[in-house]
Amino acid sequence: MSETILELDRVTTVFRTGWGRGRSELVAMREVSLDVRAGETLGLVGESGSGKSTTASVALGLREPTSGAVRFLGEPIGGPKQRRARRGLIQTVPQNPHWSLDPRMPVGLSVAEPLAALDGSRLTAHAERVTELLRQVRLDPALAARYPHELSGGQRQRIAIARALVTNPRFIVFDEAVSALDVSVQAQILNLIIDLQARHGFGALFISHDLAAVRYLAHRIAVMRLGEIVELADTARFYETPEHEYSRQLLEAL
Amino acid sequence: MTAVIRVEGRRRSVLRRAWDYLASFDGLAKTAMWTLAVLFTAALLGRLFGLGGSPTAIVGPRLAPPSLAYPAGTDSLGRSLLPRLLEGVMTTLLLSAVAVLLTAVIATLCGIIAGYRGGRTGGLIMRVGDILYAFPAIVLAILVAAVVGPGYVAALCSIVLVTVPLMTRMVGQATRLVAQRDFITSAVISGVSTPVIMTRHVLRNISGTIAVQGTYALSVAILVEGGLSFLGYGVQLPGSSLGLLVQEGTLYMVKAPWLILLPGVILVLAILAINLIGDSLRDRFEPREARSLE
Amino acid sequence: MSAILDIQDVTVEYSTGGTIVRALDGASLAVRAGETVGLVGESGSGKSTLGSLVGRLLPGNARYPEGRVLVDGHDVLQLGVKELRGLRREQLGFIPQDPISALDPTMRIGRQLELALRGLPNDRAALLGHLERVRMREPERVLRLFPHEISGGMAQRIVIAMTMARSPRILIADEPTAALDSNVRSEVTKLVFGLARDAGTTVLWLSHDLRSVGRWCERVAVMYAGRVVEDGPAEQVLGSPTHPYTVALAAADPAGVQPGERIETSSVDVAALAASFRDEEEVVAR
Amino acid sequence: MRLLHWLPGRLLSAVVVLLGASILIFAAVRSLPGDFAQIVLGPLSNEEQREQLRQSFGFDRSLPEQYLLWLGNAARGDFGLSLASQQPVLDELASRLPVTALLAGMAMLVTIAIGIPLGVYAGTHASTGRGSVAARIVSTIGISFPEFVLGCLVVFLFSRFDLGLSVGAFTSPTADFGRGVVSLLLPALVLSVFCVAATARTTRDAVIGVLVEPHIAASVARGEPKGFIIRHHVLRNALIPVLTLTATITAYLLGGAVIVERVFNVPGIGSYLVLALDRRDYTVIQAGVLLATAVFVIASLLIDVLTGLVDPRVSVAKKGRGA
Repeated sequence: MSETILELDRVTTVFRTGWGRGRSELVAMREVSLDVRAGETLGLVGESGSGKSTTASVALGLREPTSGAVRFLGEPIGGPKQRRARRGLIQTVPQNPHWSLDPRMPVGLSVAEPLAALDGSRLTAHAERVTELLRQVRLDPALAARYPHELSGGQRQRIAIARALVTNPRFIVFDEAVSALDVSVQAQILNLIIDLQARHGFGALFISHDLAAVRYLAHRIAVMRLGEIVELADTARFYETPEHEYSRQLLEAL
Repeated sequence: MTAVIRVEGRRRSVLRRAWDYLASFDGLAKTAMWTLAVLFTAALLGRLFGLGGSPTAIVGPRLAPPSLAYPAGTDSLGRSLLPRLLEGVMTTLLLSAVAVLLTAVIATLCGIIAGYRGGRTGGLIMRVGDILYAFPAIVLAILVAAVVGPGYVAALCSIVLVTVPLMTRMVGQATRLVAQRDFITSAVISGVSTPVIMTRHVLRNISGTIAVQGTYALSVAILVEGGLSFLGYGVQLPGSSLGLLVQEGTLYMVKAPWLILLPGVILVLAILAINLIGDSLRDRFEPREARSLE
Repeated sequence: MSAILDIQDVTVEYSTGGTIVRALDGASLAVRAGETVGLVGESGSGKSTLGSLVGRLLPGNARYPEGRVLVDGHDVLQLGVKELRGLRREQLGFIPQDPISALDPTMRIGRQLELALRGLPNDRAALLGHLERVRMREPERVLRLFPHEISGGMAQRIVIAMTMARSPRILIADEPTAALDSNVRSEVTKLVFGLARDAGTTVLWLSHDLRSVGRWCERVAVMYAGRVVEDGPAEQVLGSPTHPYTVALAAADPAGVQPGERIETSSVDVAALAASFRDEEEVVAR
Repeated sequence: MRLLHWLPGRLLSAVVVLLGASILIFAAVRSLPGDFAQIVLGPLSNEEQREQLRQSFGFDRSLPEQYLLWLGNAARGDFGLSLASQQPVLDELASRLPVTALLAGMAMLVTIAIGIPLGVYAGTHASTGRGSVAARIVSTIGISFPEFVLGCLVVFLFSRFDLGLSVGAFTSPTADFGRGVVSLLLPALVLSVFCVAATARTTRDAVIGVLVEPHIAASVARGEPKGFIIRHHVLRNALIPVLTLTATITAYLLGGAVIVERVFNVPGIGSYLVLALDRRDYTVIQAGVLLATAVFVIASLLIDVLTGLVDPRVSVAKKGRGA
């Protein structure tokens, strides 16, 4: 069995807002446990408000959980200091193709940015590697000089994937990464992710409200509802015999 | 359209690109820019080559109406008004520009820190801004002038204190919008350091807001300088500024109306021009479509 | 039987800052009274433009160089302001994609419903009746709430109540469930089609999802690059599509793929071609 | 009331702002150059007399002590005696307050009565009419006219030509309200020009912003007539940013009053404040400036409450600001 990349161990996250009588608490994650192994994609499905976005920021080390442990490669994931130390090992492909890239920067430089952050080099020092990555995501390397608004939504999302891959990370979070795309473009991006994972062996957390996309590329599926994981199973098993009532509902809605 | 300009621009000189950029503004804004350019050039010529004569020399009869010899008439001491006007334009524009430059630097720094970092420092910055904002502009200005002592420094400090709170607030808001964007989160996850994120991503994406708010701050600056000098707390004699000239003009309003009309009109024109440029910049950076209800 | 909605060879262009973008390029569609038609297309295909065109609801920079749109025999593009308003009020109904933003954020639900029902009985009992028709839970309480206090599903029911109150002849629904959670989607869809059937309303259902449309509509029309490229009974369009774009679209849907199977993206070349040339906003410029 | 659940927090931040402003005012006034005792008693006084005066005003204590003393007294409405006139500051201010209040009130009335309709017209006709362009140019000219220039022009015109109203002849509104209003008509109009223009611009932008919102499109799609949509859906929504502006306008009116009162020789708080600064009348400056900031803080508090009633989405977190 391959190495465990990321592990969430009974993670609970509570949001507190307001004060005095107006104070309210919202449990965004309740005792969530999951793990992602090398070369594997864990799909996380849930409706809006189910807590999957919070799970994403916890898994990325952006938010500290109220209780429970988050381990990356066996070590506690820690705060901002540790984030600087393990930079390049975790990346993300965000949801909205409009805002996944800095609109004021040629996309080639956006792809180079994580590399430059590794050793403090200039953004322009990585042209060769950028060309290589653009080829890998099946884009014309000449597009590196373009700005995001000169590209289509699908192209922008490919650039975001190239950017996430440029440091050879061990773990990538895809946060609704294909949800805003048209079906025809979405299929290509899904296939691209599958191919790149086979080649690079990163572990992936693929978060989406779209069960069809998740079950197409995930090896295992976790279903989240009201902050809890109600079912976590191999994709094949999930198809055949969904155990939880809510999972069955989701499958029927397809 | 911007893309087209940029692609062509790569092969052209900086001057040429700047010219192209200015040429892309609408007619109203272009007229405004020309107005400012003419005012500034005339003032510069006055300063460098003594256009219109010396601002302090007594050259003729007192309160003479505009004529060939004295294109803008003479004042109560028999000084020609034209060179004093030119000096006033220079003082007002330069003083306001320097003050707004200071404001822009302070407000951008504070706004980005408050908007991006938030937390206690950000809260403190915003609170101090709120406190300054609670003072009516001209009251704050004369209070500062009284403490510092009337003069250029007082005018400069007042303008900065009056314009900083609002601009900080606007920069802070713009920063908060940018900070929520996915590309910032991606940069954080990639381990890009906070100062780099602030300059590389945040600053670039709020540059439009800074340009627009800076322009509006410039028009406020001229208003404040004028008001302050008018009340006697700004630029002092024998110096000259547009506000001071208007104030002088009030004394001889009936006998020599040109003394108040000329500086007054120039002051209004300058502020109007700057506001028009601000509007045009805003339309460019924050485009809005208009709808009808049919 | 003649068509209640007859779109004939329409071209729509938007002019923005000197450039002209063509959103519809000779689109034609005829719908008979009582039919349920699913209009399928991806972003930039022109389906939303076509939907809004039925009520001439396009932005002010839209031009109509060619074609006609007939609603019950009236040429929509030639109507005066008053007649057009009457047509929208009495004959047409629109359900937008994002229901919460379709409600006035500063006004309680009850009051907006009351305003929307202007000219019809709009006392409290009538309002409650309309909410019960869309199977709203706790209608009394909902009337007192503001739009930001209710869920997307509830908001969409309110919009549906407003729209169906006048029993429109034609209902244009633009991806009305896209912004909703999947467990509410089928309920809301069922509700719309149920109310439409009861009122004898013709439905034009806009969607990007070929399969879900096939489940609810008798007829499916597929749009691509500003035209209707395929049009026929649902089972025929889904079962044996003829246009290469429809074929590609059907193949690209991951929900239709068996476990372990790979989507053949080589067959999606048509869409890929389109995707590389256009953007959501830039549509099909030429 | 659930609508205003953020009010306690908002009140607290208003108090914080007011306290901060009071510290600032105190510090500023204490660092004014010149020895106040000498100013009051004249250059011929001896050191003993000056010391006595300092003691009688409590100036011999430490600064924080003085501040707390001043603040405590101010909270009870005791602002001390004017150094120049030896009269209670409160009385001096109170006798001038009605004039400035009437002036600002009249200007505010004009602002609302002209600025908002102008802005609504410009906004609803923004996509078509030429009138909108005209309204836009007029309002830009309006915000570009400093009131001291405009005021001087008005004084010039009305003193040179007989235009029905006289400038300079002031009647106190407490003595004769009607004539007081008439005598303040010109100053109020001059004061309102900037505010009318600023309100018109903000209203126009707000209306344009509301018109592109989907709920307006939904109203249009339901076939509702133009006037109906404007009355029921546009105005209410567009009012929100305009209300926020009103707080700024209040501050502007207070500041502008300083200049306008000076230009028109109106004996209000503004001209009194300038006089006090000239005379280094510490107690009056402190009280006057504190009064001005307090008016602004209270006004913006009221306006936030109003906004909260119009816009149910408002929360302190969302607005994220104090004053």
